[in-house]
Amino acid sequence: MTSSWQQKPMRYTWSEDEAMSDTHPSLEVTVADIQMKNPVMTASGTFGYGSEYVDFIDLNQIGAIVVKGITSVPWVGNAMPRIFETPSGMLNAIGLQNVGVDGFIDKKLPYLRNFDVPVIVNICGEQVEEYLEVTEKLDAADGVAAIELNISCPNLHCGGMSFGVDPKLTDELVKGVRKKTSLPLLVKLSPNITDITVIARAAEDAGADGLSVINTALGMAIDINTRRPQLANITGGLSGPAIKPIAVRMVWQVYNAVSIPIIGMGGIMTGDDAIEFFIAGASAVAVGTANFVNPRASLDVVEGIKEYLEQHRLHSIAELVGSLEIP
Amino acid sequence: MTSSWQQKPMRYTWSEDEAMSDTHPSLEVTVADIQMKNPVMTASGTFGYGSEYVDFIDLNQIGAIVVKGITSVPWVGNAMPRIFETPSGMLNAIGLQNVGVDGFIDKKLPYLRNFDVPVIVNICGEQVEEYLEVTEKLDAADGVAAIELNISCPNLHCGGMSFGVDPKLTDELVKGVRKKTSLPLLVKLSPNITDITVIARAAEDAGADGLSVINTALGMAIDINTRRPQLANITGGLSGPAIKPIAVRMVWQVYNAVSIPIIGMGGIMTGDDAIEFFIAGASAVAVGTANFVNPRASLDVVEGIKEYLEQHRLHSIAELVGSLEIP
Amino acid sequence: MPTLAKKVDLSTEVISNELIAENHYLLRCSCPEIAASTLPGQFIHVLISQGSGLLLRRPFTVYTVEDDQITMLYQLIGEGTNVLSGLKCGDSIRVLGPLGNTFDLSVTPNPAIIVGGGAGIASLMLLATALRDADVHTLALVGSMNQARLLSVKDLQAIGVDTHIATDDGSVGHHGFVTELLNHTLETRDLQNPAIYACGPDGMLRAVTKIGLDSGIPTQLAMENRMGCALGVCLGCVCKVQLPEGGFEYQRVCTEGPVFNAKDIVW
Amino acid sequence: MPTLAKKVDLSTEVISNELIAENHYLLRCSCPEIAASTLPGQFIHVLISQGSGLLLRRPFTVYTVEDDQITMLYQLIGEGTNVLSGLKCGDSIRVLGPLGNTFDLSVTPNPAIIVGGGAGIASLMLLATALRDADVHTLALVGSMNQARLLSVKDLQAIGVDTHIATDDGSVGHHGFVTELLNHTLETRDLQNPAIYACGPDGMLRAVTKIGLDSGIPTQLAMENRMGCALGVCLGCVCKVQLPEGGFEYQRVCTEGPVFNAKDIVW
Ligand SMILES: Cc1cc2nc3c(=O)[nH]c(=O)nc-3n(C[C@H](O)[C@H](O)[C@H](O)COP(=O)(O)OP(=O)(O)OC[C@H]3O[C@@H](n4cnc5c(N)ncnc54)[C@H](O)[C@@H]3O)c2cc1C
Ligand SMILES: Cc1cc2nc3c(=O)[nH]c(=O)nc-3n(C[C@H](O)[C@H](O)[C@H](O)COP(=O)(O)OP(=O)(O)OC[C@H]3O[C@@H](n4cnc5c(N)ncnc54)[C@H](O)[C@@H]3O)c2cc1C
Ligand SMILES: Cc1cc2nc3c(=O)[nH]c(=O)nc-3n(C[C@H](O)[C@H](O)[C@H](O)COP(=O)(O)O)c2cc1C
Ligand SMILES: Cc1cc2nc3c(=O)[nH]c(=O)nc-3n(C[C@H](O)[C@H](O)[C@H](O)COP(=O)(O)O)c2cc1C
Ligand code: FES
Ligand code: FES
Repeated sequence: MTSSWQQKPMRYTWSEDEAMSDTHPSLEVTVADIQMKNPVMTASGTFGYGSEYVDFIDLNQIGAIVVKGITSVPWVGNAMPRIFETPSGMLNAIGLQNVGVDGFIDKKLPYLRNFDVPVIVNICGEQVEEYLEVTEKLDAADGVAAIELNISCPNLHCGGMSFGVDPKLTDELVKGVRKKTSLPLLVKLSPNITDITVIARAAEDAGADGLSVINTALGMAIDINTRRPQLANITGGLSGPAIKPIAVRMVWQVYNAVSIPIIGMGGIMTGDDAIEFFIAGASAVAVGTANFVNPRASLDVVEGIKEYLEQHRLHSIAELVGSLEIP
Repeated sequence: MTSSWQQKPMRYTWSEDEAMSDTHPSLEVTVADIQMKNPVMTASGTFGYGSEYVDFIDLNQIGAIVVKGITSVPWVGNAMPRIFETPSGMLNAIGLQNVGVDGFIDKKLPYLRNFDVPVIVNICGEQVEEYLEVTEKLDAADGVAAIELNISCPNLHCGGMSFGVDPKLTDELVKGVRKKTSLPLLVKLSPNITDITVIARAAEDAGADGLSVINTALGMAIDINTRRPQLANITGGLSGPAIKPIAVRMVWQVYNAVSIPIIGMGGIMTGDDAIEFFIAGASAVAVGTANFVNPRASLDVVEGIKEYLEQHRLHSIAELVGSLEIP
Repeated sequence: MPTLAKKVDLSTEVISNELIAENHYLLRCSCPEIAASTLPGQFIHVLISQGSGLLLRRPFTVYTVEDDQITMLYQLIGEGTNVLSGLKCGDSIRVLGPLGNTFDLSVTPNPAIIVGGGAGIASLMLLATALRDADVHTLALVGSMNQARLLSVKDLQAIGVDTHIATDDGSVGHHGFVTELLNHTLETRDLQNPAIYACGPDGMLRAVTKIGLDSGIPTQLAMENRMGCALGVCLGCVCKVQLPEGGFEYQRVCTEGPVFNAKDIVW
Repeated sequence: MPTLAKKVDLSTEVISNELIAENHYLLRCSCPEIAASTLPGQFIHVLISQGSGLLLRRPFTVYTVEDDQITMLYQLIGEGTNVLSGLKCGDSIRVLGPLGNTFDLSVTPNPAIIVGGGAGIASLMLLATALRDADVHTLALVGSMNQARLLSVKDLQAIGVDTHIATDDGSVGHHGFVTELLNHTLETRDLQNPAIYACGPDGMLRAVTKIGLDSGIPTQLAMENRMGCALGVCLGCVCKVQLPEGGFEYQRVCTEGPVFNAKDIVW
């Protein structure tokens, strides 16, 4: 499938465009100033650096690639075991194993520049300074479309999630990063919180251009034979269809609290799942764990969205965003 | 299965008891002063008032029956639809439809008094005063073994969950109820919170005898064809295996934060699931959504626990509680 | 109202599971206890696949009872019925039942008018059989989307019920709604003591209710709703019922229903 | 190291799925692309049932390749393999592969000593076949719990591999661990240029590693770990690997492995 975006001549006026899109809905969206052929991103940590999937999909057809969380220096990651399957979900405690920002810019980014797809870099750190350092380097690099600030990683002992549950820390961090870059800035929120709208508003007020909702839910599993945790890190992040109802609820709450766009994620396996997030208030979605089950998942979701739009005679995603009808 | 408790002559000394239990582990537990033949309760709202299950199980064989949430006056409940299935889970927004405390005492409690099983009454309200009124009436009634204070119902517009996410309100409510009764007092905690240990400690300090962990997680689902919420209440509580990893994590966190016993629940379908909760720190467990799938679920869980104890040559649940080994 | 039998939950094997009309299947299994005691309108709660992401059971009316066997006639709707339709002879399912109340036949109707829309007719087949057994004159009005999806006509005719058809596309029978057939029947025939028994989509049931109320004919509806427990404890399956003393309450389709008096339902 | 083939993800039908030893099954399916390019030690990632509560795929080594078909030999462990064992001819599964690296055969061993514990032998069968094809003298040491669970001995003998058995209960072959057989072989035979290739439980692999290191024999291990993606992106499947420059890093069993040099693994 090539998206209608690639075929649409620029001279079309609005009305011609409208007429046309009766049969060819436009999947194109611009979210937080990131122009995308379609509203489907890959979720950070579930798509590597893109190259791992080229046997299965044409990266040019994805809305945007969000790469694995990057830190100021390479991180070795947590001990094993790091993942565990749970009913309709999985726990992970990878511990942000990554090549570091320099390694990313030198070794990973050049490959991604070969494609015509926005690359969004997910960044993390234990201290504000680390986030700032990474941001400065990415701002200077060629081929970064946006930064996604991970303030919600459940697998870091300090930093990470602690930012994501404290509006003051969120404010400080987002303001700091905001000063270091003019790239679109997404802030990724944690579901492990009493009221997600407090952090959402703090991030918006501090200058975020968009919000990624949600990161994984903190969970735990135990091997009853050894009586040890199933993850070396004891707890880990729960992802997959199991958390979809929580994610949809949070997208809806955040949509009603802020006016910047939302990237919805959490358990999206199909186009229909994505539509639920749009109706709840997401302007784009990200596909995470589904990539592990089906390497073509992100494009299958694109296809499913397109079919839904066609069936329902909708012209664009915008008509769906936040369209929840409360009887 | 008849539990070993019923067969154990009282004259046995400790050492004889020990020797015997090599082959017959004791499932008997006393949790928050509630004496139970085994550590398996039914979760509030998933077992009605017991009578609904008598075609399938002998109520005398359950550890304790926790009845549907009771309020000061009868509640009509939420509009339909009230439930929706999600991957490995379900959403509910019943809205505490119940006969009210007087109706419960008059019409439901007499039936339950026919059985030799502790009856724990889950209570809820919108105002502190309502909780107090219900408590006073239950304290005076015959056949109530304990009160479970529901400060975590996600389906009430005011009251309910708002208590469960605010340590000051929790303190006020638990202290108030504590003064009205000498019955064992369990406080049921909400998972929809940043740090569950804050509320757990507040409840403990205010005089709770035990903690029920967890109530349902707030979720939402949307019908993509009508664009309406799948529940009339818009959001609802997520239960079932999907939330088990979150529940186990919270039991473990609470276990490390308080010294009163914990009743663990959230997605328990089998004896093995229950064992996970014991190892995480629960002294007893409750079986909820599983009752809908398998009307014998609670007794199947008892049976599974017994088999595990036998296989692992354990004499009692106590040996398991909080026995998580961190390598 | 007859007393209800003890409920059982048993594991059984699929005997056959066949496509009998476009999008509709008939599943047969052996359930002696349930076969022995099911009353018209009662249903079973079926655990399709244990340990799958599909957590809850699915409710279906018992379509027919033959010796130790029961059948259910079901429409493909979503994931549950999709998995169900893939079951083969020998595969196992768990069946909980018999559940719910039954039709009120305390006043013998003449004629009994059965109105089924789509798969709704499946909930009325045991009733038709009971009426035949009681020598009650019975008319059946069967509505469906088109001829390919038409259900139960032969089964009804086989037990001697005077059966009329309506299809949305006119491919067979009356071209239009089954409620139009009902109106037509009431207008053109001289009926002594008629009673209506209906099951089908909400829109149809509302229309039938209006016809029944307007013409003063006793009308019973077999209602549907999403079910959790099907045993009366989760309160998930309720419908809104008017109280004689005024006001309303939510009653459980699985316990107070599935059969309700049409005049009591608040839509 | 041979270059790796393009990976594919395809839906295919089970051709056969048989119990071949207590607790162990052999599943055969047609996967021309995978059959054409799988190297010894490589594995497939199998989606057992779509839309079930079992979210992730399950990894299995390709056991044999015959024309367009591949087989996998698997042990019943938990829910995934349990569901898998229920699949019948004609049921569909999705297969992603070929995945991972292969054994390093850059120096021709003489003899090649294959050491398999339990289902671990399944990961070494294609290697045995490749060695036979390359006329490498090969010994196989096969360990199992007991005779009933013994795997692959006939398959190995059928391709002319000199095969020795150890069982935990002595019901057949050497009474004891397969590592004792390995020690015995090294002590009693005069081996020119031996190399060890092992797969099995962690305890066995650690013992094999010690034997290999102590005796200076090049030793390769086929490692296992829980897998998410099997494509190198989730970093869930890592094992701890010593770096030449000191220190260690976590390497992915699905990408840098499953075959590792035993001397590099940090246990
Ligand atoms: C008392 C009763 C008797 C019924 N008898 C029959 C029958 O004889 N033949 C038949 O074809 N259908 C019958 N139904 C409807 C049948 O239960 C649903 O079509 C079926 O549950 C759909 O499941 P699904 O997984 O395919 O659909 P999905 O839409 O994927 O199901 C999602 C959830 O919604 C519920 N659901 C969806 N539609 C309905 C519905 N109409 N009623 C109740 N729950 C629903 C499912 O049970 C499930 O929990 C009956 C329903 C009730 C309540
Ligand atoms: C590269 C590789 C090749 C393998 N080849 C074979 C083979 O040829 N034959 C064979 O019998 N087994 C093989 N295994 C092991 C096999 O993958 C597991 O036995 C299987 O995944 C168990 O799944 P389950 O659902 O039955 O067990 P459960 O214990 O219920 O599974 C729970 C989770 O743990 C994972 N898991 C459990 N045991 C293992 C294990 N030993 N290795 C990796 N993941 C595990 C499962 O994949 C699942 O995600 C291989 C593993 C790897 C990594
Ligand atoms: C293995 C794994 C690794 C992840 N790594 C990151 C990460 O580095 N940074 C981040 O912000 N989120 C990370 N996530 C969270 C996902 O991006 C996503 O927010 C979450 O998994 C919910 O979506 P899903 O249910 O579709 O997977 C990771 C998730 C998984 C499963
Ligand atoms: C239909 C339904 C109704 C419930 N009603 C109540 C209630 O009245 N009071 C309460 O404290 N918890 C109620 N709960 C929550 C359960 O008691 C339990 O805490 C939760 O469902 C998690 O356990 P489970 O996953 O085993 O169901 C209800 C749950 C369900 C599914
Ligand atoms: S389905 Fe639970 S009360 Fe009816
Ligand atoms: S399984 Fe995901 S990196 Fe190996």
